[in-house]
Amino acid sequence: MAALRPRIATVWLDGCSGCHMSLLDGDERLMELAEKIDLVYGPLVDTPDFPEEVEITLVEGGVSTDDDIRKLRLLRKRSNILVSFGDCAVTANVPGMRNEFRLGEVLQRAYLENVSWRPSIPVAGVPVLKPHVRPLHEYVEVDAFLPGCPPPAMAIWYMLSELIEGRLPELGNRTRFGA
Amino acid sequence: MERNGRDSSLSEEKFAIMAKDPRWRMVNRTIRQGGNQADALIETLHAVQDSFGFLDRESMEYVANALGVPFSLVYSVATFYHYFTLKPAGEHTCVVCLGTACYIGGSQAILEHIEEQTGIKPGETTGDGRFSLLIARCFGSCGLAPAAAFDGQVTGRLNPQSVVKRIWEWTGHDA
Amino acid sequence: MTSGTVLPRKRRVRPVGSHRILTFKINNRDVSSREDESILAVARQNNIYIPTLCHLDGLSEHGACRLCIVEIKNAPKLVPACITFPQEGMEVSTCSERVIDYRKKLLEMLFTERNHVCAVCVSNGHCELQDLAIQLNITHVRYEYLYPRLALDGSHPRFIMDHNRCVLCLRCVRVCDEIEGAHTWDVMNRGLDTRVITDLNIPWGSSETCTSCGKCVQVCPTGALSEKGKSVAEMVKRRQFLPYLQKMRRWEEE
Amino acid sequence: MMLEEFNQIGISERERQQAYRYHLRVCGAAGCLSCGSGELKEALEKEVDRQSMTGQVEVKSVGCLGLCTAGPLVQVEPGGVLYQQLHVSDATAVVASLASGPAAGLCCPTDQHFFSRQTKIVLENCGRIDPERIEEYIACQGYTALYRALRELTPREIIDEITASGLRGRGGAGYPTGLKWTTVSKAISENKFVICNGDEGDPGAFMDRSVLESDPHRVLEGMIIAGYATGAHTGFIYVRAEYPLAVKRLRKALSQAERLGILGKNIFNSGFGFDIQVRLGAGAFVCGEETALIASIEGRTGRPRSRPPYPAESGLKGYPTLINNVETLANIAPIIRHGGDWFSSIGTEKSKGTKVFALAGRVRNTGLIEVPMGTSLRDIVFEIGGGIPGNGTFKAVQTGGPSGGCVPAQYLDMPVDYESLAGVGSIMGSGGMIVMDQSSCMVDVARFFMEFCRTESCGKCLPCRVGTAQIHNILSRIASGFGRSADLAAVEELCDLVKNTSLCGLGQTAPNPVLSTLRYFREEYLSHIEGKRCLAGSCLVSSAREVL
Repeated sequence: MAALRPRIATVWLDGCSGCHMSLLDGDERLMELAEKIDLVYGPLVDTPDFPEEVEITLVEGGVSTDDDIRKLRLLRKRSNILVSFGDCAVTANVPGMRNEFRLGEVLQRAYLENVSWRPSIPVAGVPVLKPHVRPLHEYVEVDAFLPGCPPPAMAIWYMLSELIEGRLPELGNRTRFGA
Repeated sequence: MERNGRDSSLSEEKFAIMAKDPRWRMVNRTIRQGGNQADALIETLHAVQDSFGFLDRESMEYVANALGVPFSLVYSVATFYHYFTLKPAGEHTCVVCLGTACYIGGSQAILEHIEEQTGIKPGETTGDGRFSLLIARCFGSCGLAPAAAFDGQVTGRLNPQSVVKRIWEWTGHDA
Repeated sequence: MTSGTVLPRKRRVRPVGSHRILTFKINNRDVSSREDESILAVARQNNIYIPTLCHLDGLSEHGACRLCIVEIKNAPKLVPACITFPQEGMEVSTCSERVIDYRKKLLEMLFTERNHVCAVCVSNGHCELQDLAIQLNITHVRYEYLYPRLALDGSHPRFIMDHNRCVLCLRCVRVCDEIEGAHTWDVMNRGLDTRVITDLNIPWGSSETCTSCGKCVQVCPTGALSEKGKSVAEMVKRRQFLPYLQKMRRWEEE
Repeated sequence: MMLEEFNQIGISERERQQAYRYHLRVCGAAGCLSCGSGELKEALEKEVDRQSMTGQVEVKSVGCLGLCTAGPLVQVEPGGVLYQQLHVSDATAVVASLASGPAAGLCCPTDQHFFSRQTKIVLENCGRIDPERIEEYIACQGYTALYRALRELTPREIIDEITASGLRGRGGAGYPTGLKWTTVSKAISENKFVICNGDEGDPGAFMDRSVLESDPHRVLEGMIIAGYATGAHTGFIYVRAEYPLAVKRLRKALSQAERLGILGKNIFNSGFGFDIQVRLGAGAFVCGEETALIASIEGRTGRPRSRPPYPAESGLKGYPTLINNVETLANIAPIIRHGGDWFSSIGTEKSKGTKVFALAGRVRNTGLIEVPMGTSLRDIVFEIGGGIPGNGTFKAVQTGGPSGGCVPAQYLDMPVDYESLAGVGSIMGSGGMIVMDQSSCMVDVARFFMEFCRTESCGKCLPCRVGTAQIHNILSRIASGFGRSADLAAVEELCDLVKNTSLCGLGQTAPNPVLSTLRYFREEYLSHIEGKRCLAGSCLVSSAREVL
């Protein structure tokens, strides 16, 4: 009865994709998981647009551009449960390390000072950076937080199993900031 | 918290030279009156600021040695209290009162107008060293709000234009 | 009480160094204590957990982090267990809903103050702040991060000071003053601008008063003070020397 | 000094004054000085010489005449005619008027409620005596209370008198003064201290400054009596360095009192000795807190420590210490002179005596006033204060500074005392009273006070250090139009946290201005958040389309 399987999406904002890697670290459990869920959207799936109705969405990464905010708002509207997935989503973490500097300085450092071949700050075709990278919950309501850099595969597994069973899991004792 | 002067040869030397400096007389008097005790630290820093206008590294070292208190403690006190300044002020100063009555009376607008016209923020001095802008928490001249002190003289019932005019008289207005 | 009080003819004097013993309740458990023992000390003796951060056995109490707050029956305000002393018949609660709620909020607030990026911190996995977050079950921070711009002082040949990780517990200031006796550390400014400093706010490496004993590094609960050469998650603090040194210093004084 | 000798000082002073036909009292308090009363006094002296009235007219500088808004002020005795907003050029007319009758154009009507509704105990000598001459203070019964206390009363009797008077601390919290004195007097210690807290840090308050500038000896007298009653022999007066005139006059008063033997060893041959030192503050509001004040007098940073032990048990240098505010100590001499029962006959059931207020803001008569406890806010703002200038409408009175709150119009008829103010979410505080009209935005006022607390927080305890900054950030966001609908709940939650977990009074009361404005002016907050509009029109509310 495939129709009863919960539709799950994963999203990758400003992060390193390490959290997605950790998800894949579930090894043989992934097979088990695949039987229980429908993965409808994400970097692991070839779907261009975020689907209309999603049961659970895991969002990796902090919010650093207007584009991110737009995406986040849309997926919030279309998801029943939104999970802040990993430290970047929960605290802004490493991407947020630029927050104490002015944006101009950051771009200068990254694209001019540290580049030897045709240094230039990209403007066309890239989303405009916000002055600060911020955690998801400063923009939208978040239902569950799974900190960790990355969150351990076991914790992800536990969280998903609970969510699939319709329970909001207690995660504080399964992972931690920076784990 | 009683400590003896510290045995740093460098500081010891400096200490001896400064002890003879006539500018330190008033400071030394305060130190003596306080019985060379650590609890006279604030009084002593007041005395230093009165005679030099600000507290520099050397003077803080001197005070630390004279009273036998740790350097870090002197710096801690000097930066905790906002009356003390570690930078020399400009030739002229304007202190804008930001007490409640003055704030209600529009001192924020005065401050913003000065910032706009002089290009400096509170705590800063103009490039030519002629003028420093400062803010105060309350002069207690609330009856005359909004008030500001021009070179220490409190003047009340000000408006942005009148204040900036006073400042131009000092700095000259290149308009 | 201005009239009618008569001084007793003979003051009852207790032997020097003796203290009254009293009984009171922690979490509905009867406990007994000397009057000069803090609620925190008594709780620890009875294996009752109260989270702490600025407190460290062997140093004077600072009473500033407020994480050890407890509730006392019929007292309007919450009090820090480290600097509050029991009274006969007092009823203390260390884990009421109200206490837990405030503790969590306080710790979250602490996370917003500086740039605590655990993932890239030398103390990751060995950090008291991180541990507290786990113990208090904190999965995210409700308040806005302040993202202050802070410096890192690497001028000392052996140690590093990173203000991004500092929680202003002032253990470094206290250990340097009380145990090492150098008072190289103190704090400058006030409010949110408070920073620990060495001497007259000079680079640590050029301090003439620092003995490079490293006690400050070992007592620091986070990665604010660390040894050079340590990479992410490699900094493990050793501070077993502290209660011993404190005892020896006291013995010296007596 | 013997009684005859002491009485003689007063008698000669009165004789000296009676030799003049006229007295011109020029206000020499900081307010009028900054409007040029110094130059005015010189001009008047010259004019007296020019009109050949030397020897007939005494021109003297006196303390605050009260109506700061109309400065510089000059009062003429006999007759009591008050001249206002004088210019140096008016000197001729003023001196000429002594013989010819009041110069009409310059008069300030003295039959207005500003003067008639006041009851002066603390300010009885303000505007009457030259604060820089101890003789004038003595001629007005100064130091007679001290003489009586030292020679006729036991410490116990003095404390009983203070307790009977019902006097409560005028620094803000209203702790019973008699009880405080009793506690310190009971402490057994070889050394005790009396501290006068003159660290008037509330922005918008200048009562203590005015008392110290206008009648410094009254405070000294109160301190010496306090020392005798509690068994202390050393006193400290902690004054803000921002009040140079008060410091100068205090130092002068101290040296005069020492010269006459009123300070020092064996005062009035009683065997009791007392010394007073002035200590300067250096710009830290938190030093008004007792333990921070003590730390500051000990030369350290003014970071409070946890109480107990209270200073009455372990204060300055670990010794029992009595800390009273300037106004509290200024009430002591009159209580000893007239008795505790007299004092307790003034005021309300739980708040006795009078209270000095610094009336400022959007009110016609700004200045220093003293009214019996229990006077209604309406009387203070509309009768004494003369109402709102222009076509303004009253919105609120802010009392208690950064620890207090805004009292809205619905409580105008409330009697002003400790309990009623606390009941409506404010506090008596030290006596700053800022009147606000429709042009004041309450969100901005709350933000202003939170900004104050944020910069004045000593930084020791976490909730005050970070909490005030967090609250301030949200308030700024609301004021500039970027508020979110969840912000009000977040602010209230933060306020609750800071209030309940901070170490000292600064943090514990810092949320008060926010909470009281949220309570009475919630619609203003909502209008900023939802309507992106400032009802008072004072905030630069962004017409932000997308609110992030």
